Amino acid sequence: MLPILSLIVLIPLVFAALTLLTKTKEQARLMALVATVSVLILTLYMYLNFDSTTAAHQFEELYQWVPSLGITYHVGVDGIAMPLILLNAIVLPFLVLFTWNDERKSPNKFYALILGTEAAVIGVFTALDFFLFYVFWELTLIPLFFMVSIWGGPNKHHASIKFFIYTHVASLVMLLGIFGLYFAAWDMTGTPTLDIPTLLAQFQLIESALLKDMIFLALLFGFIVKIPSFPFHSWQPDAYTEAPTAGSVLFVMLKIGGYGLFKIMLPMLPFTGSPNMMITIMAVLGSVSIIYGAFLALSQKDLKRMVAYSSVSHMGYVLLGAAGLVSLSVSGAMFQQFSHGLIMSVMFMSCGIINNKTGTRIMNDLGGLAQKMPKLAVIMVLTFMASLGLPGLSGFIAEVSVLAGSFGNLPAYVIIALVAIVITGAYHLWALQRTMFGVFDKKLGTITDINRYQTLSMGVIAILILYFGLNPSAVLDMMLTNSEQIASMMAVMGV
Amino acid sequence: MIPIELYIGLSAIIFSIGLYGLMTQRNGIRILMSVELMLNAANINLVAFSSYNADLTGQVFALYSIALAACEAAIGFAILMAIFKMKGTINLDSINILRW
Amino acid sequence: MAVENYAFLIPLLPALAFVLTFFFGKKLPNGGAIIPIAAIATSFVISLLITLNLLANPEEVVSQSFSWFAMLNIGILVDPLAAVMLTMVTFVSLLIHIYSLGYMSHDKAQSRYFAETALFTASMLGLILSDNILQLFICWELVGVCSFLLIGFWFQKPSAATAAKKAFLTTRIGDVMFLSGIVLLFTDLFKIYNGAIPDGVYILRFDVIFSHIPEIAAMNATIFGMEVSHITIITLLFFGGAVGKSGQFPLHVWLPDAMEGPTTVSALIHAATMVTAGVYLVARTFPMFIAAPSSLLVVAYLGAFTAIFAATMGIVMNDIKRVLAYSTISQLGYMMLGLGIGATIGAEAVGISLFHLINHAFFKALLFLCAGSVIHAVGTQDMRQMGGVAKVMPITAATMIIAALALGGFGIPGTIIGTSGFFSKDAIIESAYVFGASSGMWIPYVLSIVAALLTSLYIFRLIFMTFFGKARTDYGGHESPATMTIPLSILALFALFFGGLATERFNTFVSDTFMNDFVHVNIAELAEIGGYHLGHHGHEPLIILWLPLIVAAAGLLIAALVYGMKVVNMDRLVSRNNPIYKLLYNRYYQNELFTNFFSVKVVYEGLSYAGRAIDTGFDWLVGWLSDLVLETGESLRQFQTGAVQNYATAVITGVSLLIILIKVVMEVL
Amino acid sequence: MLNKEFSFTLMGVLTTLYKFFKPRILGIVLALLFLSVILVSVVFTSWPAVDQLPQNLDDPSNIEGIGLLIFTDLVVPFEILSIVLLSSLMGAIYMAKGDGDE
Repeated sequence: MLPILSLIVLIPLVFAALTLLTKTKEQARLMALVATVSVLILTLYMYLNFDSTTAAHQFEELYQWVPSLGITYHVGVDGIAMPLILLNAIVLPFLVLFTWNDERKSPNKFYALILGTEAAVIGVFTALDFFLFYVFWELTLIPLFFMVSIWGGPNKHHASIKFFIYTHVASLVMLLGIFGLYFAAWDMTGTPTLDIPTLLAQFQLIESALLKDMIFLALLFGFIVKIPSFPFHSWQPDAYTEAPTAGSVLFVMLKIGGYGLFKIMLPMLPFTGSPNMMITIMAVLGSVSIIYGAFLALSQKDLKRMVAYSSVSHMGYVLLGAAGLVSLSVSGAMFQQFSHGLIMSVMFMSCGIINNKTGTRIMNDLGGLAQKMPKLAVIMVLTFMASLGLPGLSGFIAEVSVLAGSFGNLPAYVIIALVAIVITGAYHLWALQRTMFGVFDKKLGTITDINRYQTLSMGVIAILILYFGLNPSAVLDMMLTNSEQIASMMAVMGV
Repeated sequence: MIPIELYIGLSAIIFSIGLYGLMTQRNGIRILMSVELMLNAANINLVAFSSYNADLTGQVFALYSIALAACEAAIGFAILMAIFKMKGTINLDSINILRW
Repeated sequence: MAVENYAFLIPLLPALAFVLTFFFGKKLPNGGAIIPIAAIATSFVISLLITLNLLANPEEVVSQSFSWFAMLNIGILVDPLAAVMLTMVTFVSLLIHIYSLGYMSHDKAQSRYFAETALFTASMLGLILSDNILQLFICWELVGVCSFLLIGFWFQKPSAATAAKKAFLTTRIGDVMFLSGIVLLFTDLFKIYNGAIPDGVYILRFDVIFSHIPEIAAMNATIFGMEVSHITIITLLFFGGAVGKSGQFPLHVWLPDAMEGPTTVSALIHAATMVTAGVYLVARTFPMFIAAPSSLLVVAYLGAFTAIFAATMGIVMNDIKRVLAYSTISQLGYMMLGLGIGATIGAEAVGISLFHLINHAFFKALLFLCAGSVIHAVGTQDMRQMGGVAKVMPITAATMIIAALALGGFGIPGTIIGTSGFFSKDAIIESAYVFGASSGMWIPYVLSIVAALLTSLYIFRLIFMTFFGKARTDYGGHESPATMTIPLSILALFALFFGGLATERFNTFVSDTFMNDFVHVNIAELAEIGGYHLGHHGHEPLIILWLPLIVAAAGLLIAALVYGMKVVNMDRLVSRNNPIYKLLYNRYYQNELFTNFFSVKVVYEGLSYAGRAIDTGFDWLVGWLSDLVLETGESLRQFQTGAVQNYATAVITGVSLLIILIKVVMEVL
Repeated sequence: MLNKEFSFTLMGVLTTLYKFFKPRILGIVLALLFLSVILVSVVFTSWPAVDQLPQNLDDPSNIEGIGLLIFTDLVVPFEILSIVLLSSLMGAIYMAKGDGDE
């Protein structure tokens, strides 16, 4: 059978190298489009052949690599990874289309970095070996760093370095956790292995509760910074804001933090020394992120920064849902990652367009853009509504699943999140009012509507937001299968 | 039969003298000479142990080490010459381009 | 071909019309208005047929369910309650759409208008048809969004954009409460099923919810030291949602501002598609309310209070649309009061309240459309600049007077002669009397009677100021075209006769809505749980039957004396120096309190700036950490002298010390 | 160095000694430290007593053995060493030669 998983990682990598060699913008973007579309086709094939009734890994490939250290080349997808791969595969072709007519320096590097990010992120989602996992995990940093530091805004150097060091420190702590797990398991069984499923199964055999807690917390720290969650979010608004539009979208596609949470943290959770403490940590951070991000978004003057903070708020649902430990809440949290990726990418595209056309992102300087850009206005209103959790759009499914699922176990935190919903509505609408509605300011000059590539890319993603809002089962079923497995494990352990 | 402690003690003393020279001298040639001293202290040890273990390998390596010392001296002097050409001195205090 | 099978088309057709009009409307004449009109007309026909079928067999409700995701479903349910609402909404919406043909004919964004109104109607129809609480919530939110879009229809006006935002946010506070209620309900049901939901059981469907009411009622939570039943919390949260959507105190502040949209939109919001949703929600979940101790009392008291509170403000407003807006709030208060009285009269309350809802829809849509017609012709909304409009616009004036009579509640008790508002409002007031008589709580009854007086007063003040007397400014104007007057006339017919013709049949029909093959709820048993004692309509004293009419006539008389014939000079009262007038005119300073103080000062400037400060703190902390590392490196750098000898010295020292250390450690061990 | 004012006063001697030792004192101390470390280790190590050395008392020379060893067992290091020697010579000459124009 076709080694699809290796292909969807390799194709973008190879094409990234090829794109670097191209000379003109036309060649570079064509290369990028070919690569991303072929990944999309392969992913769709995989999605259609995916069995969502089983929680096991599918499309597995396993080769020995360094047997003496237990390193293997082991890839496979399950219901946690599949939707996220799908998300990346869907959004990236449209991201390339979105940037189709943009003028920028060294387009070949630009598209190569986009492809590199795609490969790395998908690599993280497919890896079933901690070695691979960590390599891809770190690999995501590099293209994004350059993305920000080459094409970023006025404050790009500060933002890119902050992002790099902050998340790199976090991944080093995570690496410590991986090593702890690896060596503790090696000690017990006598054979080294870095295989993720095996290690996760062996985690419960570790005797020292303290060691288990340390491993868990180290890994959790690595993931939480990447998500990002309060109080480790401060790299995120800077990086999201300073990045070019494509970079911001790539940041949004970087769902590896939450993925690690579901894939690695939750299976380990019931076997830690003090599961209840871990749940409390996650729930507190999640609910605080939700309300804190909402308040901060409300106080922002810069549109893109507001969107960045709203992202902090939304990612709080991921933590809260994961802490809910009911299949509905966990799958809701997974769905939140998926839907957040779709919604935020369009929101960042909108911000990018507004910034390009008017030269400012300060909301008080904007206004009345809907008169000049009706198409953008329609798409933007739709995505803003999705982002504030309007039913019928994908954001709502995630929110309501998380809230309804978690309430039984964590009522207090859910109430905090519910309060934040009003604030969420407020800042979204206020931002819309200040940018799109009201009197058009003549100072902004002549403004034309978005071009057809932008309309196409944003429109298709917006329609997908609607589609997944109406038919969440398309991805929610596989999430449910996996989260039921997690939840049943919790039930067995009596957590 | 001379006890091996004395050989080692001798070599240690010579080594320490070399060490002292290495640490305190400022002249490049003196430092190279100190290094030679230290190498030769090691050679004494090699020969002494070889003799005590009735294994000639150590003596062979002493020879190799002497040859290596020649290489080192040659390179060292060549570098010193280059430095002298560049700076007009072989006082190593002035050679601190590795400084922060 | 059974028409029941096509019930799902009722919301889908307008939704489809939305899509078509939105994308292709610009290319069609009148902004493609024909598409939504045709769609809604078809929906109306289907609803009407289904309603007629149901009238024959009230037991055979239409119910279809499809699995959606997890243990949730999408489905439709047409029981008597839904059927009458459907028919009313499609009918009123149809007339408003036809009217809009004329009203919006000069607007450039016509197609957007018709698309959004079609979606608005579709969401409301979806809300009515929902057979589960989550779907109801979804449509509920959609209704909110459509209202946001339509109130902000002229978004280039900053005041419109602000009003739209305010409407959406204020109702969203209620929505969050509603959502919290759903979340709690879901959790409770999940607990009842012990986490194992059998296949085919949709956990949030009304039949499942209603069948578990006793178990939910048995659960208790402790809040501030008080034992509160879960069902009370859930129903109060639901009612919170209804308060937001139906503009009850204190979340009514958005409704008067919602006038920024086109008048037809106001008509839609007030009559058919939005504010009635809250009443419908309480009616729909009435079995839960009646099982919840004290929830219904809250509903009754708050409804009665809102009725009089809004009416007082209606008296002093000079904007013709604002008077109507406060009148809507007041009338919604009546409907809530009617439902709250269910504490005494059981499911009959649903019938009474719904009856008022339907009648109100007719005459309030009529009032708004007439007002729109007047505004269209006169070009101002300020009543002080009108006067004598009846001469210019006779049809409009006649229909509006009919509507005013209906709102005031004029009719002869004991016969079927009377305007529609008379039958429904009097039913509520009489029930309030029964409630007072059986429970000893007379406050709702007193409030409702006073509110009836005020209602008559403010509506005839409007009539006299607008249509009679001399023209106070030179406005010109002419009668509206037929597309506008025909809907007015049709609505006027309904406002006049519907109440009298339907009163008996309607109440029994709707009151039986919880007894059919979908749900089978024993209201009496549930009332036991809630601790309510159901009574029956006794023989009220004759004065009770006549009192509403008397106060309405009194209101009319006062208005005629003051505003019509100018017998009494009000100038001294109507001045900014009069504290009561000032208080009323400034709408009890709610705007200052809610918007300027709470939203802007507390939430925005206080909390979110505090958040910003905290965030700066975190950023500073991270920055400090990185500076610390940098400075440490800076000072450690000094060791890098560049002199090889120093390095050699360090190596020697290190080796020696290391050896010593190892030695010592070995010795110790 | 000790020329002009050749004074034998105690103070003068001490000053001279101080001037002589001051830059060297650290080196001396460290060298002595290292020496003492080695000597202490040597003294406290119990060396195996070897009774007969060298084996062949008749012919105390072991040149032959060394030669054999160089060209048999240790021929690879020998070759490598020769290359290193050669290349270092070449490098030394290259560096010492300087630029061609001189």
